[in-house]
Amino acid sequence: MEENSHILSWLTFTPLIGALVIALLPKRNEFAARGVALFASIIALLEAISLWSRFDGAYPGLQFVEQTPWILAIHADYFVGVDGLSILMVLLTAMLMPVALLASASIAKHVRSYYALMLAVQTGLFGVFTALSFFHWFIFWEAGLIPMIFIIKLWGSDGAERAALKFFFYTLVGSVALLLAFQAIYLATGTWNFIELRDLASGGALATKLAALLKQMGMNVTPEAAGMALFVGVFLGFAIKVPIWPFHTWLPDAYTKAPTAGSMILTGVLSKMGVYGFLRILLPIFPHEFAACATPLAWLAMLTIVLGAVAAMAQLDLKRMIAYSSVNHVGYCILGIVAVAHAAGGTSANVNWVNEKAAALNGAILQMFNHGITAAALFMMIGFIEERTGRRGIEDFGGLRTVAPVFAGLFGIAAMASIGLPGLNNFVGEFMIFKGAWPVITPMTALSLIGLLATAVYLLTFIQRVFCGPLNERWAKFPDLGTRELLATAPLVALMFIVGIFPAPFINLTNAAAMRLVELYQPAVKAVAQLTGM
Amino acid sequence: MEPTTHIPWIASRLWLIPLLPFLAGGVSALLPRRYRKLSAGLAIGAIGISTLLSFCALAESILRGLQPHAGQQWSAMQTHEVWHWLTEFTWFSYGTTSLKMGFVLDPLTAAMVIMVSFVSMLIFIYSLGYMDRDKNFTRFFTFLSLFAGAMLGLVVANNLLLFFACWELVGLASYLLIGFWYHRPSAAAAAKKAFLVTKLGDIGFFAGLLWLYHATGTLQFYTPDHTGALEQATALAGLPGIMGLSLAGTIALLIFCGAVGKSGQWPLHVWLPDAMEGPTPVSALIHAATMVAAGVFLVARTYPLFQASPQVLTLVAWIGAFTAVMAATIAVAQNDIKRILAYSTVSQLGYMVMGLGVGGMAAAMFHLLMHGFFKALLFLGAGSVIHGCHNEQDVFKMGGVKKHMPLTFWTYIVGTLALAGIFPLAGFWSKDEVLTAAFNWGSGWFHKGPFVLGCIGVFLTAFYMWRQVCLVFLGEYRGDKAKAGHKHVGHEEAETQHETVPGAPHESPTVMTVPLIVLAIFSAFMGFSGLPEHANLIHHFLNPEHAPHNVNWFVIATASALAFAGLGLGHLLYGLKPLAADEPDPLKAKLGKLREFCRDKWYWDEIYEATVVRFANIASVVVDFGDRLLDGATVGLGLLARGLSLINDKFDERAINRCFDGGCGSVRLMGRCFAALQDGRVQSYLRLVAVAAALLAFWFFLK
Amino acid sequence: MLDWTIYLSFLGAGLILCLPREQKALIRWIALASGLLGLGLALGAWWSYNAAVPELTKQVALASDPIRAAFRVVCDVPWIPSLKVSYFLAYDGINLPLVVLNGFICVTGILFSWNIEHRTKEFFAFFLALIGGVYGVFLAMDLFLLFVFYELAIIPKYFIIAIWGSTRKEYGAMKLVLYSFVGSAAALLGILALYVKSGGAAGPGFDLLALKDFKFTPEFQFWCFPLVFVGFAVLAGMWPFHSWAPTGHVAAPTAASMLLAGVVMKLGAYGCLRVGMMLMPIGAKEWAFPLGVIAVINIIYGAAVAWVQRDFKFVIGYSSVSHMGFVLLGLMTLTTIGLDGAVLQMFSHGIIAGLLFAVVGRMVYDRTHTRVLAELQAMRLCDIMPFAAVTFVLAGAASMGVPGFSGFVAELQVLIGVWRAFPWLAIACGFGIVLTFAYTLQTILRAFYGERRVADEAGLRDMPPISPPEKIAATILIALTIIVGIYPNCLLNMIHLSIQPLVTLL
Amino acid sequence: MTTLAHFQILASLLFAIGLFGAVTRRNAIIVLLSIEIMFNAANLSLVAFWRYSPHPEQLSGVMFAIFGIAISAAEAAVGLALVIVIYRYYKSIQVDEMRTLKG
Amino acid sequence: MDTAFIILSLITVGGAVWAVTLRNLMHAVLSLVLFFFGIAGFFFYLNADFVGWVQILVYVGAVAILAIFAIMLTHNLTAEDEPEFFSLRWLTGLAVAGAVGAVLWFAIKNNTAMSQVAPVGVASNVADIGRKMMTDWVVPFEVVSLLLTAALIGSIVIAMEQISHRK
Repeated sequence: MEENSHILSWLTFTPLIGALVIALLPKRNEFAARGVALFASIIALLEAISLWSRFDGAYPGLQFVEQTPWILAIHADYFVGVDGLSILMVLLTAMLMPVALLASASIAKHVRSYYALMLAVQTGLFGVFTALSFFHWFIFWEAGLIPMIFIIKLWGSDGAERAALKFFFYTLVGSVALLLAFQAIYLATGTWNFIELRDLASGGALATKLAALLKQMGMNVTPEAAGMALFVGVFLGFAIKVPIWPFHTWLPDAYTKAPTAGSMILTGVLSKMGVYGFLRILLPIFPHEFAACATPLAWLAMLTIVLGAVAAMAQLDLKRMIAYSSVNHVGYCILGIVAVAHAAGGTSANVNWVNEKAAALNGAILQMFNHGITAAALFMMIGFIEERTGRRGIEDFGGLRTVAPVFAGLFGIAAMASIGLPGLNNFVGEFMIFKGAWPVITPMTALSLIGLLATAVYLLTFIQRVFCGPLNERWAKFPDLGTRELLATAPLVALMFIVGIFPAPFINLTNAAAMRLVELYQPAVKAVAQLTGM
Repeated sequence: MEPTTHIPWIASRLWLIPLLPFLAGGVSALLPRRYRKLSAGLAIGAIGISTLLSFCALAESILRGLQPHAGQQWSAMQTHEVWHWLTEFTWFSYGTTSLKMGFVLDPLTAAMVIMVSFVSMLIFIYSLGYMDRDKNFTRFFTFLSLFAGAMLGLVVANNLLLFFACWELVGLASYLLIGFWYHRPSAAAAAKKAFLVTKLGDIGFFAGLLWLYHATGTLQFYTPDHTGALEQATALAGLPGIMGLSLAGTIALLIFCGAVGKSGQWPLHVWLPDAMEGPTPVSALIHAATMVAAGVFLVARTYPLFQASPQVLTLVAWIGAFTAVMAATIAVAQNDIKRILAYSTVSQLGYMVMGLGVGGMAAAMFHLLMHGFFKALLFLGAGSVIHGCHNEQDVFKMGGVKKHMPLTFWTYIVGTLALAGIFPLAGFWSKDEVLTAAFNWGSGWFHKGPFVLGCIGVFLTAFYMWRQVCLVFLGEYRGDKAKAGHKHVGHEEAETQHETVPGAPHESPTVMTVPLIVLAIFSAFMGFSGLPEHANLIHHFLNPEHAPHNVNWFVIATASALAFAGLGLGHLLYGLKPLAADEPDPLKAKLGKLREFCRDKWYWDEIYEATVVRFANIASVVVDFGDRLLDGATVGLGLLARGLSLINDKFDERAINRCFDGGCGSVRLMGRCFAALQDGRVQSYLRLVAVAAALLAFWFFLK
Repeated sequence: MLDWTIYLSFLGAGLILCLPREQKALIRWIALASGLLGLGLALGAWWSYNAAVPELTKQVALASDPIRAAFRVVCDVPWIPSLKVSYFLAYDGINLPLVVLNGFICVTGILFSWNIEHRTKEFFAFFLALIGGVYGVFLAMDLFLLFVFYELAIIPKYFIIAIWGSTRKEYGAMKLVLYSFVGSAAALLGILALYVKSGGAAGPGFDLLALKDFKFTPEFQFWCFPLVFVGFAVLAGMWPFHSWAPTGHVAAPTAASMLLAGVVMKLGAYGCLRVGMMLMPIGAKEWAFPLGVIAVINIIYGAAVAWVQRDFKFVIGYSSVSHMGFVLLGLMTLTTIGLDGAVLQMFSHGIIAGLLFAVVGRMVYDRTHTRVLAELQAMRLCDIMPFAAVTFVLAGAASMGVPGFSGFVAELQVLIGVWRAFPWLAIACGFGIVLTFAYTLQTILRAFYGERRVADEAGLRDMPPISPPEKIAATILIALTIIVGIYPNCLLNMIHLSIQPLVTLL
Repeated sequence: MTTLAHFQILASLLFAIGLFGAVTRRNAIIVLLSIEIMFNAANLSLVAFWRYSPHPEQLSGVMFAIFGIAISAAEAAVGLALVIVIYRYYKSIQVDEMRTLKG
Repeated sequence: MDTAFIILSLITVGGAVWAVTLRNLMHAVLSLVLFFFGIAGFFFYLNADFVGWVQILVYVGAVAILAIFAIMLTHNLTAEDEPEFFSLRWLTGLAVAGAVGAVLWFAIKNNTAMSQVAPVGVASNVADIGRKMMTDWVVPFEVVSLLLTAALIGSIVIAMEQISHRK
């Protein structure tokens, strides 16, 4: 690990610089815009790889920290750093963006704006995954959102405006709840700093401060109730972003109507912002509240998984189907995270419980990464289909494997990864989540297994209807993947295999930080367990 | 890779056996379609080396069994000791612990691995001929290699997770190969069905795996320090599980779900007959010899868990027995040559499962191994017939093939008799073992039930096999000699065949017949490795802790008698007077509705269609609708806010602005009143001024 | 030196009046020059004050009169000694940002008015006179003087709107003037009461800094505070006295809209703070909750009404009402952070509202001659004037309170203050924020990103391109909101310095 | 004895008469003349005050009267000129018809 | 109250009343001349000789003549539509004049200073007036002279302009 390097700042702002360069390019020069965008994203990727190579997975704390005072009046710092919770997300963001840009060749109008906005989104994402102070973090949280609205609206398919607005308002309601809650937290503690807040929370000082504030304000509310209210506010912010059932209804529309690359980034990384919020903010800052709410949350996670997958079965629009699949897959992450906080086994002296929870947490982080790759690949390939045929209906195709065997094969791999086939990436994450969650929240985990089956049902139906059967003569000239498309697909597919077969390097990155979080949780979990007699 | 000390080199390099086919598969996956020979060569080479290595493993194992041990008499047959050669490695670490994986070489592995690799190799070679003209020849070998790798990996795994991973991969390979002729909608549907139905069982398996992992803290079957998952089975038997079972029983039950799915046991057997949509070598390899037996192997592998829970074993036995008979009855009424064999496979798998359930693990494994040879033989024979008859699969359109394909005929006869359990072929010995185990299971009708069902199954097996032999090989050729191709094979199918010229059936090429011969030899003689009582090498090898059963003449006699009865009845109905073309099945007249019931597979598909599938569809539609409602509700909230905003706007317009305008209006009105005074006449002003001044002054003075 | 901002504006106005009316270019350049000079002076003062903030912080901490310690006196000469009125100009961290804001709005307003051809001379003269008056209000530290400038600023407003305005311009202008006068009458009553109660000429007189040390009785403060506060707040668009704002903004020409929403509304809020709250802290405390509730109504009501407007400019007009609600709410929290936020919001909203009105009035209306959103929607302006679209998107984002823009920091602080003072209102504000996003986004999408459904494609293409003065002005304002959004220290430090001692009064 | 009051009451009476004429008559010339009566009444009052004042040497009343006369002369000149103009314009000097001041 | 006062009073009041009531304009002006003389008489009576002469010169000599010229120029010797006696107009006029008169009478009556007798030896000579006019009252004097000039020119211009217009 290294201190005093500005690599994170550089990483964050590299895409933004690219976006500015694009904005300054002459209007007609679309090729240059594409080139600059790809170049900037690749530079960012190289920076991320350099970051990764210097990252010390065994160290549980923050690395590459930069902290300087920023806004004195509200004690806001510029504070960035990465640890095991975020490094994979940074890598994922860096990696998906060049791929998404490669998949954007069909963008024909407002080319410069498109690439500039995509890069702006990337900066927002990097910011979210590296920021450690709420103020700073929230800027990027919202900054990623606005360009996305325009990407959906301007380059999306029919009805994109409605979808974009729905997406926006859902997220916005969450953000506002989040913001309000954090203002109250700041009022109580005087800090925006996630790390300080975590330490305060685990030491119980947060509750004390909250109580003091309430007393000072003369409010007739118990600190527990106040803490719970704040928890609910923050939870809402992330639950909508993730999304957790029943806050998910913005998702199918947004993912479906967005342009291909937009869907890729939305599902690949943007939805991870919410999960990351759980990891970075909700879990550490609200240990007692989270532990107390863990059972209902586990049910919600289960419903997200099962209902997402079951709803996907009913979809006739391919993109919508994969969108629902995204709901389902992100639900696994939440299941793993809830397992960490759940009180079951809290009173047991068995050290095994800690390991179970560590497994669940590692699994959740890995699942974020994996789903980012897999879902992005699926959306991208549906995008290829749509570019070629202009259609997305499941009944519109048939027998495409005959004319596009390579495409069919790669799609099959991605679909199998999504189904959770061993040897491919999703399996590892899902296995760890289930492994960790099983003993902790057995009924929900067991019911969640239905999700695995349902996933197989709709994805195989997809393959059956689109790629198998007699060739639909209408698409007899359907071209197989071109070089550019192969170039975009290959890294994702390669990663599916790499993570699926050798997950150790990835888990090693996250394990120390995950373990620390789990241990941090033990007192809260114990307290709640004693209270509920688990 | 950390090999434990003092184990043979093959045991520490066991991973090579699955790895080679995997590599072959991986490389040929990247090859363009035109590299047909390279792909096939890679696949066959890899599986050949794997087979050699498997031989080494078997040899080492047998030698290990022969070695003297301290304080024990020199007797290979008497070592009551379970032994494993283990290697382990860490897949990844998490928390303070790590997930270890490993490979095990023990008798079970050794026996299974040689069967799998050997049969695979033969079928690979056979496929060279069978798939010769297929344009996706390269892909076929890719998938076959993938399958072989996964299957071998499953066999050598010392870890339930690794086992599960390979288990899923064989499922994938099965899916890919059933759907190999993807342009046929039926094939694509069958592939999906196979994957999903087995996946259903796998969900249970996965749950059991998770539970086992939590309960024991490891997924290794065996560990050097004897803390493996299976080695803790006794401890688990003391813990509570669900539904009144012990924890061990619960986990065993869940794991058995996986076996039910993969091994085509009732109620998840429905996929296996449909899987015959795949090319015949695939049916032979995956859906007869190896993969479907993996379920049985899984139970055998995790047998300590099952042993810890008698209730689960009982359930296993009954499911096996029921499946054996049910599938046999269905097989009786089928017309498709491959479907008959498929139901036969289901039935035989039922025997194996029954064997497991009644405590005869070694017997079940023995039957598994033997079944692997003779069922592969039968399928390949059937493939050869289909090949020879220009893709005809309906047995009523065959007949008299004996004349044209003598080699196929004779090998097929060997397979048939072996399957029927005719002395001294392999099937006789293995089925006898299973039935003996069932017979010895316990007393009372409940415990004798599986045995009785097994006996019925023996009769039915012999009957439907002989029916098939008669219909296919005897009599005259009933097919349309002038017509090439097959009615339910599309025109593209034609290119998978050698010749499309019309004409009589013909013998298959050497590359296909050699495997038939080899398999026939094995089917005929392998049974001697499992003679009853002390000569039961297999039993001693696989299950040294339990003594083999004594010879039970009652069982032998009953089974043999029933088998002969079945053959006789078959010959009576079909052999004596060969059917003419378009003549209906004699059974139709004799059994009537019952035959229809059997022909329609007991309506299982329809039942599932009406229940499970419909439920899933309805559920998905309901959930989707619920989502739309939810969406509508949120949109409604937005509209509500908008409505309130409109009200606000009206308020602004009607109340606030009107107040202002009204205020201004009243001021103006007042102004108008005063303006009336201002009539423009100077004198009026003057008057006003005067009066005002007067009043002012008056007021001033008064003050 | 800062008093020269006032003189320069009036001098500029006078000089322009002396020029022949045909010399339009010269008139514009003179106006711009005087605006720039004023801005330069304001920025110079800002620079030196900002540099002195650490030093001043120490002095303030030690001073016996910390509020006065934060001040820098520009000039202080007796004016009407018999009434104890003096010509007293001074600035601290509260009014200095507003002076700077006025400078920027002046310069950009002139740039956005570059195309005015109708009675150019009078327009710029009135404009500069108005600017001078506003400078005067912000700088005056003598109540009498403050009031004189306050009234002085009303007159040119009327003429600018009534002569150069558009929709219902006489109505709008008259409404504005009436509201202003009624408000200022109430305020004047309060001011006179303050003067009399404090002893008239024998007491501290009209000197704000001296008056603040006079302890008015609580009973007096209880009735006088709302008089003064509401009197000033009418100009800040306080509900239900807000209705002049949308009408006035809509009727006004671009530069005047910018100035109205950008600066004039701040005059009211500034008066509330400086006169109402500083002089009558007890009254402020008594009235904090009801006025806070009204401020929240402002926020939600303004946003809700803006959401359903059909006229582009009305949306922005009501948005100003909504945003000023944040200022008033921040003031009513009576906490340091809330007041910090309120003052910053004054600055921030000044910039943003200026930008929004510039886009609506100058860039869009002057070219399309329509402000009906449905008609604009059919034009899909993002293809025709991308610069305007991007500007409006950025301005809209800033207006929504997207982090990274100045509005966010300000509203964040206000809301923290609200949490401290009235937690339940904070949740209500949440709804307000959602509504703000709703109308802003809807407006952005409708005005610029609709579906092209216009038959007259050529007519669209023939629109004049965005001119350099517009681009320069828009860039200045965008840069400002981003700079303040990312580095709010540049203003917050001085605001905080001056607010802190003020809050100790409360 | 003639007291100051006599003069003042007389002046008041004359003033009232003048006022009566000014508000009653319609002819502009008569109205003007009525105003002259009021002027004279005022002058009379002023001179009377002077006569009875404690400091007659300051001559204030006289001075006022002289100035008043001067001003009323000017007024009469202008007024009558206006009357002529009005007559030309309206063909009438009826004050009732002049209503441009109406609000 | 002596005889002179009574006579003068009767002349002035009578002149005034006739002036405001007579319908014939010329008669009204002549009554006014009578009134002017009466006032002049009062001035003499009050020892303000100079003012008296001025009164005669200005009013009788200038104003009355001007009025007569005006009447003749407007060809309007009789006011045709003058209000009848006891019309509403008369009554309001009476009321207004009465009210003002009453207030003045009331004020005079309640003032004790009004009952004083005229001091002896009070007189104004022209020299004193001239001196005063050039010292203490010089500014008003100048202003009034300016005013007179302006009025002179103004009235000429007003009348001229209209004449030139008519051409």
